[in-house]
Amino acid sequence: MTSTESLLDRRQMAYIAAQASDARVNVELETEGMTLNIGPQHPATHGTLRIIARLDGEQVVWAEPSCGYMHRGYEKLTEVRTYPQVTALINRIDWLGSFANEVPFILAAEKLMGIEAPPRAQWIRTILFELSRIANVSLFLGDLGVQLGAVTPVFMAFRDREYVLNLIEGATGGRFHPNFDRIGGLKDDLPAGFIDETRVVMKKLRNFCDEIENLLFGNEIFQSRTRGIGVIPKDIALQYGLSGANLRASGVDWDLRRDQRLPMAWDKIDWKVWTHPDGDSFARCWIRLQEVRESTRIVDQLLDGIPSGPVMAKVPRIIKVPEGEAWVSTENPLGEMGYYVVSKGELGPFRTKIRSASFNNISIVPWVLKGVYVPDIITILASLYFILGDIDR
Amino acid sequence: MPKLPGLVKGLGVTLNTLVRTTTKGSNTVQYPHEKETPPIRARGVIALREDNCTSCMLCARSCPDWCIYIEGHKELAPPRRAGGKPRQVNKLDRFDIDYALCMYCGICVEVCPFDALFWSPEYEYSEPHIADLLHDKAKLGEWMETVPEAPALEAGAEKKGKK
Amino acid sequence: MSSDAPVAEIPGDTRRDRIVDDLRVHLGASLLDSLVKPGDDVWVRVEASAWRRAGEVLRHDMGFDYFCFLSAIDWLPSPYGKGEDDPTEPPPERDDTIRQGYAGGQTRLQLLARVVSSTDHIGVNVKCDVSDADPSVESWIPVYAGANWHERETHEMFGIGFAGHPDLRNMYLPTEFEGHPLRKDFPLLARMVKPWPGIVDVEPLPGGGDDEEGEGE
Amino acid sequence: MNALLAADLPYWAQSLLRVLGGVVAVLLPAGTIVYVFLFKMMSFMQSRLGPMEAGPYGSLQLFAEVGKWLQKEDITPERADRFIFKIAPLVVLTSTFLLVAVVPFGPDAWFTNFEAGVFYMLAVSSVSVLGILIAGWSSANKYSLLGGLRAAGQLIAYELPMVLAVVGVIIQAGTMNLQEIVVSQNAGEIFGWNGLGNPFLLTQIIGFVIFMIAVQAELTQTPFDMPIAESELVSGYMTEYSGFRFLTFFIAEFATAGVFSLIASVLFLGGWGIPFSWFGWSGIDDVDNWMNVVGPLIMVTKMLLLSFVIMWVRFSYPRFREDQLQRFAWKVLVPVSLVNIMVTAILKVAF
Repeated sequence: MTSTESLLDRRQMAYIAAQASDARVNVELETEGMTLNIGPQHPATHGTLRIIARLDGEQVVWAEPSCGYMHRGYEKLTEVRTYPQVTALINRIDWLGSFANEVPFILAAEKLMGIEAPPRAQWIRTILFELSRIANVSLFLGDLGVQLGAVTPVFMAFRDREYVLNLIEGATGGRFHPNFDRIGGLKDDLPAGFIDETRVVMKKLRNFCDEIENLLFGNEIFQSRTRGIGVIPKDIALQYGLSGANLRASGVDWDLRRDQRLPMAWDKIDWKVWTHPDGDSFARCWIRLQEVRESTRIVDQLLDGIPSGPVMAKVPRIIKVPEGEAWVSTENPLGEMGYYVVSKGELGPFRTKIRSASFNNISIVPWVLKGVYVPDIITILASLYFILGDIDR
Repeated sequence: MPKLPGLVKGLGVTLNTLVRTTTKGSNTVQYPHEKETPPIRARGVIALREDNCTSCMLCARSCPDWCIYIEGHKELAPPRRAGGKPRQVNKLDRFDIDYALCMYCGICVEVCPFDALFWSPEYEYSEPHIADLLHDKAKLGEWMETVPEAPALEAGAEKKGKK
Repeated sequence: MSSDAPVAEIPGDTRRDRIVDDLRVHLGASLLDSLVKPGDDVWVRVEASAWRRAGEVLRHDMGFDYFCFLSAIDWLPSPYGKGEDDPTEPPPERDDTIRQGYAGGQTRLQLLARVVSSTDHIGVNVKCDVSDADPSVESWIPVYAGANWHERETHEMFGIGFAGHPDLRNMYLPTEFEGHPLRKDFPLLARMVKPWPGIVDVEPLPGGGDDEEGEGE
Repeated sequence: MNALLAADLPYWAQSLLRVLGGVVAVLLPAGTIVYVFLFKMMSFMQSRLGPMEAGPYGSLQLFAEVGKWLQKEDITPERADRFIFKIAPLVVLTSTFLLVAVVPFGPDAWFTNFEAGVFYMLAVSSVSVLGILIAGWSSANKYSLLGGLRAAGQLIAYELPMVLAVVGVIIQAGTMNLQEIVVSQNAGEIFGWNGLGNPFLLTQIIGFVIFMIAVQAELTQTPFDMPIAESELVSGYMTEYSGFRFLTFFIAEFATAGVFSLIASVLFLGGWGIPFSWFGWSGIDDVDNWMNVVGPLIMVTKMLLLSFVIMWVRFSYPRFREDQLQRFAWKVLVPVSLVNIMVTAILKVAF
């Protein structure tokens, strides 16, 4: 641990020194600054994020993301909706990993009601959760290529994500917005044939990961573009509340799937949390690649051990959640996603604070973009991985 | 094994895909000419079995988007048993779903206590005019033909699937 | 660098009780109230004047180095309900007594922040009353740099000021937007512009009849 | 072509034929590359089929695209330097036409055949830089400006390795005339064995690789497409162009790819020729007349082969960063090509 930490420090020191020397050269040259407005409509922002950057030549002096182009006011909307309606709504926060959005909210409501889903429901939830992680992050891996100029990976990602979406659609009825999770369990059981199909798809996904690794991660150009770019040290990452792969890439061994007790099936199987000491863009991307692989393994193990039984606990037909407050967060594809639910014993929540991963992840952008070059803005944004719906909510 | 440079490996991946696509065919579906069958549970369009609807308003009230419009009136129906009193039943006058607003959450289908609403995987009903996306009860009734049987459940499931 | 550590045993109440005790030692009377749910979570409420001090203590002295979120709660019950009233009728009577949640409170607006320790993964929910007259506290940015955007959002949505925040511009809404949307007395216009389709009921039989409704078959 | 037709055609007709030939020689490779590689091969590499609706297997897609572009409005940004903005794509395209002028397609099938062919080729290929630079500048758009500046920096940096890579060939052939370079390759022999002629690919493999890398950079194709860089600069210097003018850039891009492939095949792969020993020819004067028909076909085959490589690399790699590219050009390519020249010169003198 200590050796890697000192390694980390050396890397950071070298990085900072390089930035400082560049800055000094620019002071000597006395060039005039320019403001570049990246977005809101820009191919690199997958969504409508706008980044205002003061440039000196091609070097960023100051950058500030400006979000809100996709603000939908979910926290306000949840206040006028009942619990089942909120589930349908929060599907749309991180639209690439929708099922994973439902789980923490449902868990929070279940916590307030003091009930727990039956084991079979927990296992199926975990399977679908990991499937949505795979669907989400595999698209990230493809998109990463596009951001760096390689057009092919994104098509491979879309090709193989399709299989996962088909699985999710087959089980839940919705490709993007499953709305399958219910307080007390699941809407329905899995359709016949799901397990065998999933096994085949998981093999395909592992193959996809190998392809991406060969095509992109092993590529020397890719490595030279991402290594040492956008280094985020551990304590800065924690201060800004980075989570998920972004945090683990900075060397923090923390995965909410492992490190908290949730009524889910993760603790019943054998899997591994990946971390990387570097904290640069490459580390973040690499962690995500490994996590997709790990997720396919998790799903495989879960398929082996689904217990039989009901998928719905005994809950009243009209759900009223008792008064109280609950916080539940899970390790979503983008990072920690949590809901702080305040209930007043009514049909719907009194207030829901949605703590989405991307909001925190992207709030570090002004810090991390200082001193980088314009092409690195794109690399860093891509590696931080955000989804606009998840920032603006 | 000597390590191949990543640049060469990358070229190998694309060439491999090229060969696979030319020999084994592509992964895309030429949509208007060939169509994929959506899964049985796919939430394509909502079908209405009018006979079952009692205009109880549950679906309209639980719709998060407020996109279901129901109007109905009460009328007298002939008694069920001979010599009984005439029954008072709800007659459905209007049942509209505005698919321009609908977000396909399926809550209405779930809450319906009388099995009047069903999901159909049919998806080809886009319209050039947004107003045409308001399906009235006749059109919703037509979708009933496309509603499939509920799928069999995976091993270990306890109850039979409802719909 | 990766580890296969088994699921860590979450320490029980003693650990969480100790958090409250430690905080009381550091903050003294500024710690107004607390609630520990064994094996679940901790809530503490501090005085507005001690808001930043609480952050410093939590981060520097107690090891809560991970900033999770910062937001606020408006405890006023919504004067508009769920927007499902019939616009033709007079609005129904609504209970407008303010009842605060865990760890109590005196004011309508309450700040809520959560910080977590990255080593033992235990979090603390910190609450703080902010007065209606002058809803303002000291910014947490010097303590947790990540509080920046969260404070901007809270300022925009609840109108709570943060002294020492460098840039309280609106994040989501236009600069000239008036009002604070997440306050309960801010109407949700989407639910006002058209009446709820659920208001309509089945028209009764002409002439009326008190028979029970027909059972569905 | 000149010698073939000079006898019975007046000068104006010759000139007309040359212009038409040039247009064909530019548009044909462009069209082929776009259809075969950009539409089809790229799609296959991405497990899809590419255009399928316009014509059988989408073969008329190209015409559909051209038709679509021609219909589009020709937008000039309000603050653009109008004249320069409008002329820029034509400058780029002109450079392509000038390039194709020296490429020999057969023993008599050439547009011009002059002694300093290689020199001329290297000179006019840099004209496109001017077009790109003024396009980037005159668009009055920051992205375009950045793209134009990047393009200028990059094209100048890669001009040098390209020149130096060709010098090896010139030393070996002993001439700067492209026609004679072709002949010297096909009439040559490898240690007394003349079954393959002596394509300079074998002796100048380093030069060939450097030349192809420089071509890739010159064409601003991935991994050197920073001037375009859709994901950062939103197509760089082309951002503000629409309709016909964008089409011109587009044609120029792919036509230049084709023409550079032709030039590379002339310099390194033996051009239009087949090893002369197969038919017992000893020099250009012995070559049969039918080579004027077969030669262009051979050229097209080689062009497709080389542009396949260019496109293959383009679809597989991510892009460099501008400073990495400059470092690569000046610290790797230039020294390596200088060493290559030195070794070639020494060996030339030695043998």
